[in-house]
Amino acid sequence: MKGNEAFAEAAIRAGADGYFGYPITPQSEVMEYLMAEKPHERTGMIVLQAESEVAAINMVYGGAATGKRVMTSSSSPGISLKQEGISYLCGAELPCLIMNAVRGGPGLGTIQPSQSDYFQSTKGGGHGDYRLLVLAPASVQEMADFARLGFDLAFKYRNPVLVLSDGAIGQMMEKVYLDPQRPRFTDEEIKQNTPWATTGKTPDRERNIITSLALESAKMEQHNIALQAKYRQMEEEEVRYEKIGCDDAEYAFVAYGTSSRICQKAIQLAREQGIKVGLMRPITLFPFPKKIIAQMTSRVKGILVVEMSAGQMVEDVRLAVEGRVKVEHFGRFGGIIPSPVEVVEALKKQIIGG
Amino acid sequence: MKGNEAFAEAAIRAGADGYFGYPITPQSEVMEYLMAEKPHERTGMIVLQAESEVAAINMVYGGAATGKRVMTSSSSPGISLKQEGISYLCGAELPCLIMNAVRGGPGLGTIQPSQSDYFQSTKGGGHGDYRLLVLAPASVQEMADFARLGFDLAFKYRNPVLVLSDGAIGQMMEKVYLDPQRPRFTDEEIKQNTPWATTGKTPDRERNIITSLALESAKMEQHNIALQAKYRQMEEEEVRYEKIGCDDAEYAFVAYGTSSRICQKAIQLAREQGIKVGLMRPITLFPFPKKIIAQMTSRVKGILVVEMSAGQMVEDVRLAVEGRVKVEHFGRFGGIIPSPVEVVEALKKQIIGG
Amino acid sequence: MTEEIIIAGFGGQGVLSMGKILAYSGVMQDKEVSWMPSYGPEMRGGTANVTVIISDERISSPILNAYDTAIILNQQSMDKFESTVKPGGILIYDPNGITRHPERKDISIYSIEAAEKAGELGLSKVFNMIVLGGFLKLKPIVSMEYIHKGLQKSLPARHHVLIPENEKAIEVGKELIKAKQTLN
Amino acid sequence: MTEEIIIAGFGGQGVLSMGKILAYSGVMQDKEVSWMPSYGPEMRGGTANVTVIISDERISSPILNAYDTAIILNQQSMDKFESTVKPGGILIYDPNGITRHPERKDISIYSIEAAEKAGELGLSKVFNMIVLGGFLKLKPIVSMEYIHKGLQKSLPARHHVLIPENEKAIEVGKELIKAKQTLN
Amino acid sequence: MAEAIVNTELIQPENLVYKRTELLTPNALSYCPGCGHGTAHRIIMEVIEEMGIQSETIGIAPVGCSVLAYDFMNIDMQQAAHGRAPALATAAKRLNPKKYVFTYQGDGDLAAIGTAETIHACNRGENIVIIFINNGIYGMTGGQMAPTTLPGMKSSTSPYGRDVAMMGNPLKITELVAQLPGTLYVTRQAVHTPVAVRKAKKAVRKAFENTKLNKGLSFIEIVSNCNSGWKMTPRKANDWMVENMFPFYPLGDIKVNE
Amino acid sequence: MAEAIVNTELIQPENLVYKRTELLTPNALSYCPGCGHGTAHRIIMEVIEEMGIQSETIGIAPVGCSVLAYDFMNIDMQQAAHGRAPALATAAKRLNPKKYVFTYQGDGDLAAIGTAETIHACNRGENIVIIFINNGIYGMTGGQMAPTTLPGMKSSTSPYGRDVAMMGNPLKITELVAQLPGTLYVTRQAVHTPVAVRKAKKAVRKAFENTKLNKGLSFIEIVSNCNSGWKMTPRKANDWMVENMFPFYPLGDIKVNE
Amino acid sequence: MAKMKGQIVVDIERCKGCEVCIPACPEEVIAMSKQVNRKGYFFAQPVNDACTGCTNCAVVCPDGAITVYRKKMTE
Amino acid sequence: MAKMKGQIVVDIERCKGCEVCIPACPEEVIAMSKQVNRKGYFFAQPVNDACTGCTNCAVVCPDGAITVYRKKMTE
Ligand SMILES: Cc1ncc(C[n+]2csc(CCOP(=O)(O)OP(=O)(O)O)c2C)c(N)n1
Ligand SMILES: Cc1ncc(C[n+]2csc(CCOP(=O)(O)OP(=O)(O)O)c2C)c(N)n1
Ligand code: SF4
Ligand code: SF4
Ligand code: SF4
Ligand code: SF4
Ligand code: SF4
Ligand code: SF4
Ligand SMILES: [Mg+2]
Ligand SMILES: [Mg+2]
Repeated sequence: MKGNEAFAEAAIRAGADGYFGYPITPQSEVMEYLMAEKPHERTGMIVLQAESEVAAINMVYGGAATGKRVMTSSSSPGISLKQEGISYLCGAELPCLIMNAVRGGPGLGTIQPSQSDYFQSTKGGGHGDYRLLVLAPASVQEMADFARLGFDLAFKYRNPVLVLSDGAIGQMMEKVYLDPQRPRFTDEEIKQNTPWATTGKTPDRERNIITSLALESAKMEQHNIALQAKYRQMEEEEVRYEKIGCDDAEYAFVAYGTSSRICQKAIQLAREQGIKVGLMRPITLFPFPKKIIAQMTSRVKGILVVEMSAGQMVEDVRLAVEGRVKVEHFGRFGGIIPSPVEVVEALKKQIIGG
Repeated sequence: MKGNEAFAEAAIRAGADGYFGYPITPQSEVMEYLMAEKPHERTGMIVLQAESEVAAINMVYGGAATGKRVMTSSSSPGISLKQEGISYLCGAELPCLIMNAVRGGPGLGTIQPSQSDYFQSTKGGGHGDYRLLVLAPASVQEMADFARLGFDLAFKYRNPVLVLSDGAIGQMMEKVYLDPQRPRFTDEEIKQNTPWATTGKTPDRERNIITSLALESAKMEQHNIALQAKYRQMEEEEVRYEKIGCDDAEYAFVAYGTSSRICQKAIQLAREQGIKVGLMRPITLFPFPKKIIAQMTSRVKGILVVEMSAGQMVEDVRLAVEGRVKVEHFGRFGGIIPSPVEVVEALKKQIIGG
Repeated sequence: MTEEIIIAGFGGQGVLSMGKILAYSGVMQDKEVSWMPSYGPEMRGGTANVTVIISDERISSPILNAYDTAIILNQQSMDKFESTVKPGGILIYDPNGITRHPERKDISIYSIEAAEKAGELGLSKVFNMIVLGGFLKLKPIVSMEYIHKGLQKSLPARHHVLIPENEKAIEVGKELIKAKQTLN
Repeated sequence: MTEEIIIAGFGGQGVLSMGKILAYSGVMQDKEVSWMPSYGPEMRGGTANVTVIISDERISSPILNAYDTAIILNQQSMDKFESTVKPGGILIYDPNGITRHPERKDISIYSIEAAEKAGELGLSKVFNMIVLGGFLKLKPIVSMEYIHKGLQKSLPARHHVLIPENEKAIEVGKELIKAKQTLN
Repeated sequence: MAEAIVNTELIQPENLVYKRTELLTPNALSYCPGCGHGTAHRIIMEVIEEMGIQSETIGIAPVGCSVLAYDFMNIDMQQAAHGRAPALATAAKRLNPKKYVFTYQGDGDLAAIGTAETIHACNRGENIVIIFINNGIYGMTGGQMAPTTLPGMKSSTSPYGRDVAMMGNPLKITELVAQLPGTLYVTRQAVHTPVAVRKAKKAVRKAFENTKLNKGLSFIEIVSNCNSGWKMTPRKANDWMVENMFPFYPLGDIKVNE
Repeated sequence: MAEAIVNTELIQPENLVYKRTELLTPNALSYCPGCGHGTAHRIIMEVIEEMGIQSETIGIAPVGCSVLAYDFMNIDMQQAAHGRAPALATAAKRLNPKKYVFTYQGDGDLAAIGTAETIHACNRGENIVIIFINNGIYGMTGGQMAPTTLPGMKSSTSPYGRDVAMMGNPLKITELVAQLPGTLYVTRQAVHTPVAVRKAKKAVRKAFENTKLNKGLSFIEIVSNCNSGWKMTPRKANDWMVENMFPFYPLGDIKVNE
Repeated sequence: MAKMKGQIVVDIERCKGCEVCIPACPEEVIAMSKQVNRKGYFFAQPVNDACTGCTNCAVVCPDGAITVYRKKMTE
Repeated sequence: MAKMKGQIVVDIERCKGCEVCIPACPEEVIAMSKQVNRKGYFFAQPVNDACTGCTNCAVVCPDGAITVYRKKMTE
């Protein structure tokens, strides 16, 4: 199963209620898979091809506002178009799942895989002080797992969750274990779990309002303080990462998604050459595992951040490291995936030799 | 003259060829001023109210592609909608002027002034590895000055320039000196200065193509490398900042735009209390004056970053300081402007006492 | 010289334009000025206030916590701004619509029954100029010559015929203002 | 056991599906697999290639610099991938359309005239399976039983009638493959 | 002007013939005096009350003067991004097929930035109600030109009047959506006189009945005033509307399918 | 099938009656065999050549199979974001009023994501030419359903055929823009037969003449095949188009103002 | 013959003095007050007893400020 | 009577073998080759001398692969 298809299938099985999307390479398989699966017959899930990405993200808003599990997916230019909608979703505190199969930018760029939307994803591509909870899958299995986990975290925090994938993971096939079907929310469950949802004002409660507007600054500030508290809670509770070969490591790669897979192979190659290097793979990009990375600086002599970008996550690594050890960035970009050999060479040149 | 009006008038005088915008508070005065001024009669400048922000930014693209001096302005939600277009402009290397009168977000938020679009502006709200050259005015005078400077830098680098203003600066009136009218580019000048522009393929040259597409990753990477080199050149040549009272300072504020004005008053208040504090005001947010801030750490004991946000520029300050002195953030947000007294209190509590 | 003023009242009372005329007059007299409205989200109704600073030096913050003079035209603004007048400063208010009068002892307090007078004289449109007159009586920081220029600058050309009426209102205001409490 | 394979040729030659069947077969045999296409920007035409890894262990990088086996079906791919075969590895190619034959001495080289044979036998549609057969002859990493299951899994149900034809093609390929140079 | 004359005898519960619906919250409307938004709100809420569907209704209002509709309409409501209400409504309705979903949009919202969402929701024939308040101007943001601003009409971005050659023609989007097979009922109404209000209310009722019967999309334009934006007193604004807006935007049903 | 038969005597410069225009670059077109995009490109370039306006023309092609139009059309060209070509064209033309500006857009581009830009450029009556290639599908991205996909037609996102109840009706955007006062000339053409090509070329010529005479906006739909997306041979695709697309999208002029 | 007698009650604080109800009344019952309400608006009030309770004024009032009572009077 | 004699020249490498030109030819002049070109396409070729130089084939060829020559023949 391709990563994109695994994501789609897992979403159905996670009890998704609705998917709203617009075609764009390299993730059109998500909607294509869903349409072919007739989830409307399988589970009652709605799948709709919207007239644009802007419409799609606002459909997500309208659906999420009724307490449903809704999702969309796109690739870089389409995700840029969704930035206003994403900011609204965060402002109105609506749970939803968004997948970005990142391709090389800027502009129309190339459809080849890239990691150059890290800043957009983690610091807020839209306006205002908001954060997405960002999950970075590195395998087809994680594409599937993070569909379900994404929904669950989205509802836990009433916040959009972004699965930051790329063309490589989306197009790749690997063995994947899929969770069994989970039922969609019942109307009763929605009333229970999401009492804020606009499901129709019944006599037993006040009307529900979904909005991100606060005319008075004082209220808006209070709202922002509450949002910030939520993001701090995520930083406490949701940091996820994987460490590979770090126990005896003198050097470390920090890489996520596709790059982290390359780094795994690079570790093998480097160790064959007697270089003790490990890998720290952030799984959540926000919240970023900054404490773990800070701790690593007591052991490793240098860190190479490998990204398919001109250097974005490296800033978060540097913020965590605060100058205690050398942190360098190695990147290929514009749709090029670095090879394991290149990565080892970069480690030698930029960190060990440098 | 209001800041927004000064910006509009200065743009006419800087020889702007076209303005394309869509109303949104707190910057609708820009278009209103332009429409009232009939620049079409004054200089031949075109002013068009577009059907949306998305259309407006793409009009800017179409106009800039013909070598003209074109501009748009909006406020936070509208700027979010423009992110795809901005990424395209950067990818296609088109010069243009964009003004964001930031308001409190996320979502619809509030129309009150804010500085919570710093990340979006400086790290790229759209997709891909690109940078805007970001100018942060702190006075009505600078609103005027940066219209002209913005155009000039945009053409120097073939890159969009963002003027990151806010409602306060836009609505405020101050004395302002306006440069005299500069003529618009002639067709001849356009051929000369912007030989890449799509002005009609004449027999003496190959056809000109404006695009951000590169189907092959290798070409896309080359394009990205060239873009990165341009951004490095900006970092060499365009860093702008202002230092106030830093010579004898034991502490420093770092603040831009409206916050920097508050900090100026706070310096007076603090010095009345015997606290030697100075202000470092970044004028260019990208390129960020990181070297200057790094140098300051040899003298000051602590830095308070004052922003009307939950803490965004503070990351760039920390990246510059690399843990050498204490860096803290003080912010009010959601449309609230901190008062000078609050800022002094924060300095005492978070930096001096802390 | 630096004079830091807050003018606050209802949206319709001409608060912003009063500030604007003052600011323009300052510019005409070659001073540094700053005019900073706190613009509300609603187009109409609600309260409005504007900070005007007129100075011989470059102005630092256009937004302040404390003012030399507060000009207050409704109760909400009284509640909000009475406490922000610097000790020794001035508070001017129109008692019309005020239910709780100012109580501070460390500032000078003046009242100006401008609304009433404006009604009497058929000068409702320039109510705000009456208030401005009262202020200028106490703080003649800009001369009438420059006020005239300021009016010319801030009023659209088609309203220039109204300048004499505005000036008359200012004179009325100068007469009308009454000390409630002064500090010497 | 880990087998790292690149399959490369024209878009229309069934390169991706050959890899897919191999990968699915691996999954059926309970191996770890990875199938990673280098998808081109153009829908049709152009070259296509896919990296297939079949292993007993968890697979690290799905993208590689060097391969145990390269299966090459056009000249462009020969130019690009000949050098990426690991020393001691295998290169299989269909000489049809190849103008410059492989030159390396440190690898085993096999040719398989699949295009020609496919034309002869009217098996053009399963040309790629002939090539796969050749590979499986040399590297029987998955058994025919699991290839059958892999075909079932990767072909849409309406094409299941074609499975025997596919299997036949694989058998043809096993016969057809010829060593050009082997390392012992 | 005399003093108020009140016959207190008549003021008895049994004589009550008209009072403000309970489905409007007690909050004072934030609209300018005389603004049609208030009347439009009221008739919608009256219909919902009369149909007894408060607990089944989801309202969606985007940015515009009516952004605060949720402060006034006592039903569950979503605030939408500028122009996107039909997208929200599409999802809300499809995911909750038994609910009544309506949007309440201004002319800037529906016919400028939201053009694509409007056209496509109508074209898909979503089973929703779209209420479109056409006041020929961007009320909320201070009176800028709207797609529906009349030729020659002044606004803050057409200070010398809408110049059709430069700024384009007013867009009759209602006529456009009536062309689409997805729309069932398309009508243009007003709320400036008692007769108009009663007709408009009937149209709203019909629209919600269409939802009930699963018939499809109803689109109700209400030509309204924006006395602040037009810089007129409310009564003058209504007169001006009758004289200038109605000839260009004639009232009445445009499409009535069954 | 016999061998080629060539009368070399005839092959003389003086006998030349048709050759590929020089305004197409020598690059091989990236389109699938038999795709109408190539023919559409050619007739546009022939018109520009015949009118002698190469140095006065700016072409704009957004994303879609024709995103690489700039590789083939030997004129100055801008590549636009998906759906936004009319916005680019508006600015390019207004800022360069003496130039000829045209857009070349697919149905997904023009009638889905670009709906608002299309409607509003048409409504403003920009003095430009819009060429609209309607192949009923998203060709470039692999054959997804387009706004113009026919009822029952299969695509990768309507694998069981377009279900109008779920996915909405095909959108006849050309008929819609013809309603707008801003459009001058609106026509629907095809390029599958010699007769059709010659007619289509006349329409293109007329459109560019309209620009020349400052008359206003011309909108030319070309109903075309996407044999790859439709999963047919090119000849079958053309037959299918005649049988299925033309009844729904009838060829001919829709609006001809003067 | 039965005659309708009506009476309106204006919610003074809700009234914004827009005067839209005045031309709506066929019986010329409504005029504006001389005083203002707490928000500073002149407000509508019934100034004679000609009201028939037709509800016209109430249905056009944007602010829903008018309540109408009506009784059939037998002469 | 004057008769038109025509001759087409197909740019073999440009031809993609779409066959669209075949039904366009009123004289049934064109058929596909048995060989493929460098891109693997069968290509169009004139297979008789019935061509009248009407240019039909050329105007429908999406790839502009056909050049047409024509001469008036006097019988
Ligand atoms: C993306 C975006 N652009 C612009 C705005 C500013 N804005 C708010 S409402 C509005 C238009 C209001 O006009 P209309 O829809 O006609 O409603 P009205 O106020 O006239 O009832 C605009 C432009 C916004 N909030 N968001
Ligand atoms: C913002 C954005 N969304 C989606 C895409 C992906 N995309 C590229 S072209 C296209 C549609 C192509 O269809 P059409 O316009 O009909 O042109 P065709 O290829 O059929 O000629 C899409 C969805 C994109 N490039 N940008
Ligand atoms: S601005 Fe216009 S639309 Fe808005 S409330 Fe006032 S009158 Fe109504
Ligand atoms: S995919 Fe369709 S539209 Fe695109 S080139 Fe091929 S046939 Fe033409
Ligand atoms: S109810 Fe009828 S008669 Fe009575 S005041 Fe109102 S409009 Fe006039
Ligand atoms: S219509 Fe309503 S708000 Fe207006 S004056 Fe009459 S009662 Fe007052
Ligand atoms: S020119 Fe006419 S007759 Fe000759 S081959 Fe072409 S179509 Fe046939
Ligand atoms: S139409 Fe052109 S490309 Fe197609 S077969 Fe004929 S010559 Fe070749
Ligand atoms: Mg409006
Ligand atoms: Mg298409």
